[in-house]
Amino acid sequence: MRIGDKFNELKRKNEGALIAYICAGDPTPDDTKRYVVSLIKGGADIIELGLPFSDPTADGPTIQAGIERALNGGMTPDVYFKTVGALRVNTPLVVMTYYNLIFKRGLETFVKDCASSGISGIIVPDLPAEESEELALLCSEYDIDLIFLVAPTTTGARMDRILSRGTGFIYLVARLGVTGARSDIASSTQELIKRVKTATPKAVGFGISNGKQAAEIIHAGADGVIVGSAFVDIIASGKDTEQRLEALARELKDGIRAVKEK
Amino acid sequence: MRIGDKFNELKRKNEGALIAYICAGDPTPDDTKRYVVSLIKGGADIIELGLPFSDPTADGPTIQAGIERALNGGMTPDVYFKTVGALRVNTPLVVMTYYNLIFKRGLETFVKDCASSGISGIIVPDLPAEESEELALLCSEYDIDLIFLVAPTTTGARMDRILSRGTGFIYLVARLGVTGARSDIASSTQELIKRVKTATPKAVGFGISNGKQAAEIIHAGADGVIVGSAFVDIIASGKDTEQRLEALARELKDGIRAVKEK
Amino acid sequence: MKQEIRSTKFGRYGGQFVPEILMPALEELTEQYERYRDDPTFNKELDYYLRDFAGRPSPLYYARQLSREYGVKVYLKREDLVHGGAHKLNNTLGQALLTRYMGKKRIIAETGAGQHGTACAMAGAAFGIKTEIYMGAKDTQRQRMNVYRMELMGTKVIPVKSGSQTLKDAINEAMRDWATSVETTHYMMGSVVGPHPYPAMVRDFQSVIGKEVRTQIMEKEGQLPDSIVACTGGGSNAMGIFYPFIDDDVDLFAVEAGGSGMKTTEKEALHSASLCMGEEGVLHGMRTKVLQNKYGQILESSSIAAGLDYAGVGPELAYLADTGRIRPCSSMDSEALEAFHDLCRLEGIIPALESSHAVAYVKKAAESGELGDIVVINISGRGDKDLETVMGVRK
Amino acid sequence: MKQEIRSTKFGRYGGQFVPEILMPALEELTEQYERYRDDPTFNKELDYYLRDFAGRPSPLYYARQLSREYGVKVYLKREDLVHGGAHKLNNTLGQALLTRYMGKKRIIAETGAGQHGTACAMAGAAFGIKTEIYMGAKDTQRQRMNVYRMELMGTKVIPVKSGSQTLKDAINEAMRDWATSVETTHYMMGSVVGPHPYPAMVRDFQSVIGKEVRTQIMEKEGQLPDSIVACTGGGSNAMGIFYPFIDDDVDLFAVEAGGSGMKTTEKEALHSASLCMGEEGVLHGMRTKVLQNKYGQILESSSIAAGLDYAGVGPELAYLADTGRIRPCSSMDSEALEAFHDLCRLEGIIPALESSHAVAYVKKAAESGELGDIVVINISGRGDKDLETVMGVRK
Ligand SMILES: Cc1ncc(COP(=O)(O)O)c(C=O)c1O
Ligand SMILES: Cc1ncc(COP(=O)(O)O)c(C=O)c1O
Repeated sequence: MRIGDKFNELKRKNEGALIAYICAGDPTPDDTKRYVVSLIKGGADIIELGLPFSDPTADGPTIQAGIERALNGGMTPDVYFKTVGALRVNTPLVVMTYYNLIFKRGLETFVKDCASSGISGIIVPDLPAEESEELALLCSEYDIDLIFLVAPTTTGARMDRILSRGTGFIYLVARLGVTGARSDIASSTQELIKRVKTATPKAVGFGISNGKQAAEIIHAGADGVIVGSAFVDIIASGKDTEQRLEALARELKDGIRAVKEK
Repeated sequence: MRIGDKFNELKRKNEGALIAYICAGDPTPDDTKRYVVSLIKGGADIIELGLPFSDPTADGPTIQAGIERALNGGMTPDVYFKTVGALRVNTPLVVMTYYNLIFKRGLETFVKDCASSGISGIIVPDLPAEESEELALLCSEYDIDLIFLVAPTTTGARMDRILSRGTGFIYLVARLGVTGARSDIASSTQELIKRVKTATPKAVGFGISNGKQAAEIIHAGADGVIVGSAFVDIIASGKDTEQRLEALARELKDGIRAVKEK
Repeated sequence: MKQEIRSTKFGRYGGQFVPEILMPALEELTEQYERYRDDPTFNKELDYYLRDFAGRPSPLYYARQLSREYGVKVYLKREDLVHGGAHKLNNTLGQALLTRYMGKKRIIAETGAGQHGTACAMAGAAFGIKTEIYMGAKDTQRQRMNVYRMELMGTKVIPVKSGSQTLKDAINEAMRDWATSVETTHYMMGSVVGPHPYPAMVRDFQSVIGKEVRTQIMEKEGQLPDSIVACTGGGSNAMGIFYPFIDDDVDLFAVEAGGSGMKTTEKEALHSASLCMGEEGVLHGMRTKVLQNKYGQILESSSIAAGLDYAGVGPELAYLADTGRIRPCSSMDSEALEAFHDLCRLEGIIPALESSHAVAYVKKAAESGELGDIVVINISGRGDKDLETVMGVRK
Repeated sequence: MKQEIRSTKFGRYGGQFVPEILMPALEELTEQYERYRDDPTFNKELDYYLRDFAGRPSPLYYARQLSREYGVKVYLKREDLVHGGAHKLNNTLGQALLTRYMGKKRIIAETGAGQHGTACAMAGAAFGIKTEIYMGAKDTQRQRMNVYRMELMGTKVIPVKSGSQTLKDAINEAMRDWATSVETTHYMMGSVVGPHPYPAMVRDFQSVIGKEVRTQIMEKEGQLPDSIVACTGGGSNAMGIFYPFIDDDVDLFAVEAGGSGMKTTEKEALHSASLCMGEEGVLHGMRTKVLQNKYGQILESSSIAAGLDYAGVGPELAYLADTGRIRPCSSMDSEALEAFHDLCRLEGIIPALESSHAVAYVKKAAESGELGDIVVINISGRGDKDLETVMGVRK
């Protein structure tokens, strides 16, 4: 399923999207398959699957630990595409990874592998718009969304450049910082949602961990919320993982649904 | 007894002098009194009694160790003069010490104390002729011999200056080096004996430890031999000290006597 | 000769591969650096600190005994005499001064063995700017003295307990900090690596080395040297001494750490020779040559010299290697150790193990004639920090 | 201004109180030194080594933050940047060069903590002269790293196992060696102490410090400083910076180690303040002020700074103190430590604990006005060697 279609579907229901991140292969590829199912059962609308990189400078300690577990569990790009290709879900899948893995595989090969394994979008946290031209061309050729991030510090010409290039959704970085669960929503986030003027859906990530926060985000005008560390934390604890992933997804989605948008 | 008288006496007997060094107070002042007696019994003609100084840079490790024992045994200049004053011997006594102890006591006090405790001569290894004028004047005033050292490296004007200033005897340093028992007599020593042309008796020290060496020294033209470390070694061992001191003195003196001079 | 600072690339290398959140900070830094780069007041002040605080110029010393032994005329550029004991301070002074000019109130950086951290601490103290250094928790234990040194100078050392608790994690954590503090904080990069403008800026600050060499060798020899040899980790001492000669007929040798051999496994390289053995990739914000496995995962590099132990290399060096302007080469741990001993014994100079790699290369290459007659070696630092290491491998 | 080298005395201090066997060597040394002292070739060569090998001139750094804190304008003479990390090399380079000019083939010296030994080793290696250093066996264990440093530079370190196995015994043993080897060997004295000509010669070699300060302060301030402050163990860094100002209206402060208090027992002093508290005596070949008991036995001195821990002091300093030309004073261990921390934190310079005594005196004396407005402090060395010590007393 295409990301745009999902957002349109939700829009029709007057509902915000829940985008759930976990790291593929954390702690094993088979676990990931089951976790994805739990998340969707709980209400996740889009699944972001991290492809683990050895030097994840844009991630917080929680996700970094998940990445390490995945690498130790034998996750590689080859295994990744096989694992993802085997998922039989009717939910858009997004790969999140660092540029070197894409670069090393060859940009075209990587995009082709995404397409053939049923991935709808790509997020590369260390690839700013300025360096993305080649990948963007390939993505449009293979009909894959290239999703960009904007931050509270993004302004002026850069903002325009990103908005003009981003497809699928725009990933709004909730606050100055990196991924990791926090307990309140900064006013800078609200401002950022207002500042990002685009027809592309806007999803807010970084630091969201409960239904109340999710509701605030949607209330502030976002089209979706992205939650990662809170899920990875559950995986790290290793207890009743599937149930708890589903329960958190449900809590978040309930929070989102509680807001009757626009 | 004056040093000159002793040498005259020996000269009449056609005999070389044995000058024996030990460190006063090593290991206690009372021991020293008994050791002096032993040395004289064995044949020592002149006794050199070290007054221990904390930083004896001109002495070898053997004598340095004796000095440390003496200091630990409570030897001080005050105790020294008391100890020496209590010796009832008819043998010239010479004090050997470093200049700072003399300087600190006051030159005149020191020389006076020597005179009143029956000391006939002073050797100061760190007082070269150039720095000795004041002490020399006092010595002559109190009728004490100021004994100077000459070394194989002493030449020309310096040699003349020393020979003109020295009284009692001239202390010839046997070889380049410091006190400590060695086993052979260097040819430089023989040369030095020839080079030192003076009416004052010449005694050779540094490194002499047995009768054979003593004989060689006398044979080479010296008027006396000075032995220190070999005696201090015996004191260090602490076994049958008196007997062994006496025996070594006897061996040395026998060696000396075996040479029928001139 | 001077590179346009607006271009973020050296050929296809370089660029700015960083999270969006840092992009504005890099833009600001680029702008501000461009503004002050040729500013006479800025440069006068920097020169003042380089001279009076850091002790520049460092001498160019003719190593008579070493020359005789190696069979080539060897001059040593004495960065070992710079305050702190290495070339590192040239850069941190420049960046600290820029921090002040930019009106930022805080400096952060990461450090591995502690060399760059110490240089940051010195510069931070000299300018009275609050300085905080991220350091892997394991490294803080291994390098207790350097931690103490930094703390003495008022720098806060933050032990990083995530991941492998080493340099890699310190970099991540420092980046995270910067992402949340860019408005008030300058991130101090320690070598000619990272996203633009760092590679160009650090190179410029380190170029004082090469500029001095030029004057000094003209004075001593009346001509330029035939070759210049420098060890290469990130590449800052190399670029610093090379750059002012880039348009001249002088051969430039970048000596990497050959470690214990030119082999790699899935996860590790026995060396740190990214220029010689690395493949193109993207790491720490830059496109450059990187030690990586077939999937693009970064390898753990290895070297007896902590300062060379890095899986990447400055993008400008990668570019200059491709164009043939510099000659990448390497010395092994054992060769560096031998050269270390040579320099100690023959000249009374204890070089850093990093710098010893450069000396070692001269030792083995002199005979072939490829270095020409007059060689300048950059002694990037002193070896006091390495005594324990060398002692440990003594037979 | 220049002292006639033929006179062995400074007033009643100085002289040559050594065993006869060494007198000819001292005569020869005096003669040779007199011969080369003003020789243009000798001085040109020495200047070359001071510049290219040792890294001179060392900067005179205006310590802005420290000045603000202490309330007086403080300039730091940066001997900490000299090769080896202290002023010691100025002297050993001079003596090593003289050794070569005298045609001697071997250098010996004693060392306590290892600073002078290391400086000898560096100079010995630089000139390719065989170097042997006597060191108390206990000290060789306590200062393992300095022993290793010397050995790396080809110097033989001879552990002295007699007596207390410390500096005192090393001096004795080195003297014994010299007594048997004078013909081929030069004895390298590490400070302005010992018999003539050492105090004058070492002072001359160290005077490069003060000469540079004169030029530098005129450049920076257009006038001479009001006062110069230097720590004083044997007194070489003090005489080196004082001497070129001896005829000027500049107050000269010789700061001794106050240790843990100005008390003494029969055998020990809690301090090392020979100028302040010592009495006239004769030690190590010179007449000077000495810490001694009522009988003239030398006391064990004490200081947190190994380089100041000496019961005597250079005779010229004793003389200048008597005439009122220099002002002897002292800083205690605790004060030196505080000043050490000040300089680290405020300026990013880690001073030797020795030098910290000078800083500490400025800290306490500045307020009274006795130092005037412009003060030069001689930072005689860097404090890397002292980190363990400082760490040990950290609360
Ligand atoms: C003395 C020394 N040399 C060289 C290096 C390597 O860095 P670069 O390649 O940036 O000069 C380091 C790094 O810490 C160093 O300390
Ligand atoms: C750094 C430093 N400063 C001062 C001294 C004291 O010596 P002097 O008084 O001769 O300068 C030493 C002696 O080792 C030293 O290492």
